Amino acid sequence: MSTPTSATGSTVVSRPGDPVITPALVAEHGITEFEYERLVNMLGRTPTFTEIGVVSALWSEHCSYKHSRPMLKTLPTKAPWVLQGPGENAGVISVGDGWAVAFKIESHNHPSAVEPYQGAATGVGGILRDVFTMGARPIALLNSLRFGPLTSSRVRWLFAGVVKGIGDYGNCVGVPTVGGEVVFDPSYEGNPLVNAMCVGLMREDELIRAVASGVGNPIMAVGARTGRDGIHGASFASEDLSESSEAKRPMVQVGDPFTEKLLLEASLELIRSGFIVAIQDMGAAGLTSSSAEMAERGDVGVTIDVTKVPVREQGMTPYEILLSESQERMLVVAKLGHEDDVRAILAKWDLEAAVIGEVIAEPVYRVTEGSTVVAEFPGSRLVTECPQYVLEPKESETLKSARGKDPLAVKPLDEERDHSWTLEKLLSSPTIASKRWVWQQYDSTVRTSTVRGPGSDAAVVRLRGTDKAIALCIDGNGRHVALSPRNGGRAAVCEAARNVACSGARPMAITNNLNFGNPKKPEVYFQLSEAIAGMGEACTVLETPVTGGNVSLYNENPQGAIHPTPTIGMVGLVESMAHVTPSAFQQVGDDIVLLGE
Amino acid sequence: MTRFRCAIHIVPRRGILDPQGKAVADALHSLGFGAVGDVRVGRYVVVDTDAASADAARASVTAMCEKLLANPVTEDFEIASVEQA
Amino acid sequence: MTRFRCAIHIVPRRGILDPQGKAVADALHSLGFGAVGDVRVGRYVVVDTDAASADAARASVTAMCEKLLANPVTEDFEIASVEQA
Amino acid sequence: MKAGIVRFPGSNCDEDAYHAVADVLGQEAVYLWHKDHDLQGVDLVILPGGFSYGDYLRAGAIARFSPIMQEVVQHAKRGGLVLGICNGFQIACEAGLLPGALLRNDTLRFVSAPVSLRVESIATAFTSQYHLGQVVSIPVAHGDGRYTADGDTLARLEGEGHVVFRYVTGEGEATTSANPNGSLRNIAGIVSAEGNVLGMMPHPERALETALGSTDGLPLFRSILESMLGGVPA
Ligand SMILES: Nc1ncnc2c1ncn2[C@@H]1O[C@H](COP(=O)(O)OP(=O)(O)O)[C@@H](O)[C@H]1O
Repeated sequence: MSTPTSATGSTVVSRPGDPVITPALVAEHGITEFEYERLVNMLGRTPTFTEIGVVSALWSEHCSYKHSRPMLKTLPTKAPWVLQGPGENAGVISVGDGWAVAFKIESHNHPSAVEPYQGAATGVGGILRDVFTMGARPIALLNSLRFGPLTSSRVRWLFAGVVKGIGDYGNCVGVPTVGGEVVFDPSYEGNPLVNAMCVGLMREDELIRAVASGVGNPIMAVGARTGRDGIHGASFASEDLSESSEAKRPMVQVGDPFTEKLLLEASLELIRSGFIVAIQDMGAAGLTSSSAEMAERGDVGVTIDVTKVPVREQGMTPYEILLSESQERMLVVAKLGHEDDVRAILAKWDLEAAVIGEVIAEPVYRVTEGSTVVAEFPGSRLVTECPQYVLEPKESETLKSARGKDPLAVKPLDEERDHSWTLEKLLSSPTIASKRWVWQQYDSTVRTSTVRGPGSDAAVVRLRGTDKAIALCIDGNGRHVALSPRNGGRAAVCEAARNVACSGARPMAITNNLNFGNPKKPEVYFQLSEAIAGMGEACTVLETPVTGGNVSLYNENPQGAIHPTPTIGMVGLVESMAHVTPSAFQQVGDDIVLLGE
Repeated sequence: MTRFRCAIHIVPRRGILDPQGKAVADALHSLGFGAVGDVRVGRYVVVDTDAASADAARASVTAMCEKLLANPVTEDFEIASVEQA
Repeated sequence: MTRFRCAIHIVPRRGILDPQGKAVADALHSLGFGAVGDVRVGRYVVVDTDAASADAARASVTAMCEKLLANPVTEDFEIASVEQA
Repeated sequence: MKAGIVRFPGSNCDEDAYHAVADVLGQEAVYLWHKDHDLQGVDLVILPGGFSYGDYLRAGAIARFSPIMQEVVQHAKRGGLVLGICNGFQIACEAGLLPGALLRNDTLRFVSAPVSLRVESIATAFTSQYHLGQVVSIPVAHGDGRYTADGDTLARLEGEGHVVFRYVTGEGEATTSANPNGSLRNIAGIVSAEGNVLGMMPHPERALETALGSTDGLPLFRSILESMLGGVPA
C-alpha cells in the first residue's frame, strides 16, 4: 500500500488489492504517455488506480472532445432566441410567450453494435434525461440510423434490435417518436450508427443549469441503484471496434424505461420545487463525469463518499462505483436543509435519494471511501487540463480522384432506357423505400400533439395551449460528405432547413451529431474539419445557430471507416397552426409546380 | 429417430439489471409476501425435436441456445430437462 | 426460517395461440434445425423466499402464482423446484 | 360531469385523457393517485393508457392491485362508468372488470397506426352517439392488444351484444389483414355485462381534434356526457 501525498494536500491512499500502476495498465485505459505525464504533473505524484479510472473516463474522446473541440469552437452558437448554447445537457431556444424548447442529439453507436436492443434503448434513455434535466418535459423523439446492406443476416439482426429498442423505450416513457431517417450503405456494415434526438418544452423561467454551487450544499444520488453495468463505456466509445472489444466488452447496460418515466416525473417536480440548485444525468462515465463537470461549471470543489452511493451489488470498489454507467440515475445538488424534501419527492415516485457528498470551498475534486481519500484532483483542472489536439488534415487521394470523375462518363445500363425499370429499382432500394415497418413500431401519437408524424418532410408538434407548433427533422448524407466534406456539411444543414421550412416553420437552431472515423488519421481529420466548417457556414447564412451536439469518433473496424456522417437535428417554429403544410398531393386537378433552379 | 421434449431456462445474467424481477419482487412485497427476497424473471422454452438419442437432442438444443435462443451478452441458459416425448 | 429458491414455469395454455413459440420454431428451421417440431415459450420465474419448511415455501409460491404471477385466463403454472438457497 | 383519471406509476396517456375531458369537452377532470382510496366523487373513471409498472410480468397485472383499484372496482359494482383505454383495458381485464385477456400482438411487434373500427353496438353509455355499423378511424399504439377469451366467453360477448368495436377495413369488413394484433374475432373493444365498463385498445382521446387527423373519438365522449345527463340518445 503506497501513500503518496497529493499536490492538493490530502494523503491519497491506494487501496489494498488495486492493481499496480504500470505503463501497460495506463495504456489499457486509453491514456497516452503524454497524457499520463500531464496527469502526474498535475497531481505531483503517481496516481492511484481509482484516479487512473477517473482520468481515463474524463479524458476519453467521448467526454473531453479532445480532437474536436477546437473545430467545434468555430460554429456559430448565438442568436437572440438562444437561451442556452453548447456546454449544457441540452440547448434551449425561446419560442415566444415565455415558452422555450430544449433539444439535443446523442449517439449510441458502439453499444448498439454489440447489443442492438439495449444499446439503442439506453441511447434513448440518455437523451431523454439530457432534456428533462434542463427542466423541460420531453415532447418528441427522433432518430437517425445507418446500417450495412439488409442482405446480411447480422445487419438484419442489428436493424430489428435497434428499432425495437428505440420503440420499446420511447413508447414506455410516453414520448412520441415523430420522425427520423434510415440509410443502408456498405460503409456502415461493421459500425451501425444510432443517433437519437429529444425535444422538450418548458417555461423559460423553469430553465435550470447543471452548475454546482453553494458551499455546504449536499450532493445526492437519485433514481436507480448503481451496479457494475457499462464500466468504461466512455473509453469504449472512444476506440475502434475490434475483435478484442468483444472480449473486453463492458458489462452491458440494461435500460429500464419504467424507472425512467418515474425519474422524469420526479425530476420535473424537484426542479419546480425549489429544493435543488442543480441536476445532471449520470451518463457516460457516470458519477465521475457528472460530478466533475458540475463542479467545474460552478468553479467549486466537491467531495464524494462512495460508501454512501446506493449500490445494487455487493463489494463494488470505488473504481467501479465511480465509473458505472448504470442507467436512470441523476446527480442532484440540493439546498442545505432540504434533503428530506428531496427524499419525499423521490419517495412519492417510488424512487430513492441518498446524500453522497457535498459542495466544498476548497478547489478540489475529492473521492473518499468512508474517511479514506481514494482520489483527489486539483479541482477544475481535471476537466480543463485535458489535452486538446489539433492535427494536420490531409484529404484522401482516393476520394479526391473519385470527386474528379465525371458521373456522365459512367455508361448507362441497357435496362435504364426503360424508365419504369429505373423507377422500380429506385423505389425498391431499402434506403428509398417506405420506412413504415420502422415507424409503425414507434408510438407517434401519444401526448396528442403530433400534427405531422413519420411520413412527412419534417414532423410538426403543436404546443398545446398556444396557436404555435414546432417542426422537427433529422438529416444527414454520409456519401455526399465523403465525396465533398465541406459541401456535404453545408448540404446537410440546408436539407434540414428545407424540410422544416416546407412544413410551414422558420428554421431556428440545430443540434448535431458528428459520426466519423478515427480522427488521428489525417484523412478522417480532414473530413471532420471540413464538414464542421461547411455546417458552420450554412448555419451562419441560415441563422440557425448550433446549440449543442455530440461527437462520435472511432467508428471504424478492420474493414475501414464509415462514411463521415454528420447528422443535423433541426428545430423550426410554426408561428400559427394555419401555416402547417402537408407534404402529400392533396387533390386531383391541383397544379404541380417545381420551385428552385 | 425419437422425439424429445427439451426444456430450457434462460435468465438474465447475474449482475445485469433485471427490471422485471425487481418490479415483481416489489409487487409481491406489497401484496403481503414479505418473506420474498430476490426475484429473477426469465424465459422458459420447450422445444420438441427429433434426435438419435437424448444426448444428441441435448447437444442440438445447446446449439440452438447458443445460436438463437439466448442472448450471449445478457443471458445465461440451462437445459433443464430432455425427455422422450 | 430458511431461505428457499423456488423455480416456476408459466406457460401459455394449450389452445391459445403462441406466436412467440411459432416465430422461434420458424427461426430454428431456417437456421438448419430441421428436426424441430413444436416450440412453446413461457416465463421462468425464480423467487427467493424465507419459509419454515420446503412445503411452506411451496405453498406460499403457489399462492403468489394464483394471485399475481400467472394469468388464470391464459396461463398454466407449475412449481418446478423448491430448494434450500 | 366529473371524470377521474387514474395515475399509475408508468401511466403516460393520463395527461391526454385530462386534456380530452377538461379542454376538449369542457368538463371537470381530476387525477386519481394510485396510492389513494379516494375517488373524489367522480362520475366517470378513466383508466388511461401507458405502461403501468412497466408492463413487467404482464400488462396490467401489477396495477390491478393498486389501492385505488379497490375503489374503482366498487365504483363499477355500483354501476359507475369506467372507461379503460389501452393499458386501462388490460388493467380492467386483469382486475376482472371485463372478461378475457390481452396478449402479445401476433406480429410480436408494437403497432402504432390509425385503424378502422366498426361500431358494433350503440346500446351502451359509450356509443349512443355513433350509428350502428359506422366505420371510424382511431389510432392504436400497443404491443399487447390481442384480445383472447375462451369459447364460452366469446359466445356470450357476441350473443349479448357486448362486443362494441371491431377492427375492420376502410370498407367495414372484419378481415385478417384489418386486424392489427390478432385479436379473436377482430375484437377491439368490449363492455361488461352491465354495460358500465368499456375496455378498448384504440385511443379515442387521440381522435378528438381536426389538427390531429381525426375527430372520430368525439361521439364516444359525447355519449358518456349524454348518458350522464340522463338524456335519451337522439
Ligand atoms: N428511424 C426513423 N424514425 C422515425 N421516423 C422515420 C425513421 N426513418 C424514417 N422515418 C420517417 O419516414 C419518412 C421518410 O423517411 P426517408 O425515407 O428517410 O425519406 P426522406 O428523408 O427523404 O424524407 C420521414 O417522415 C421520416 O420521418
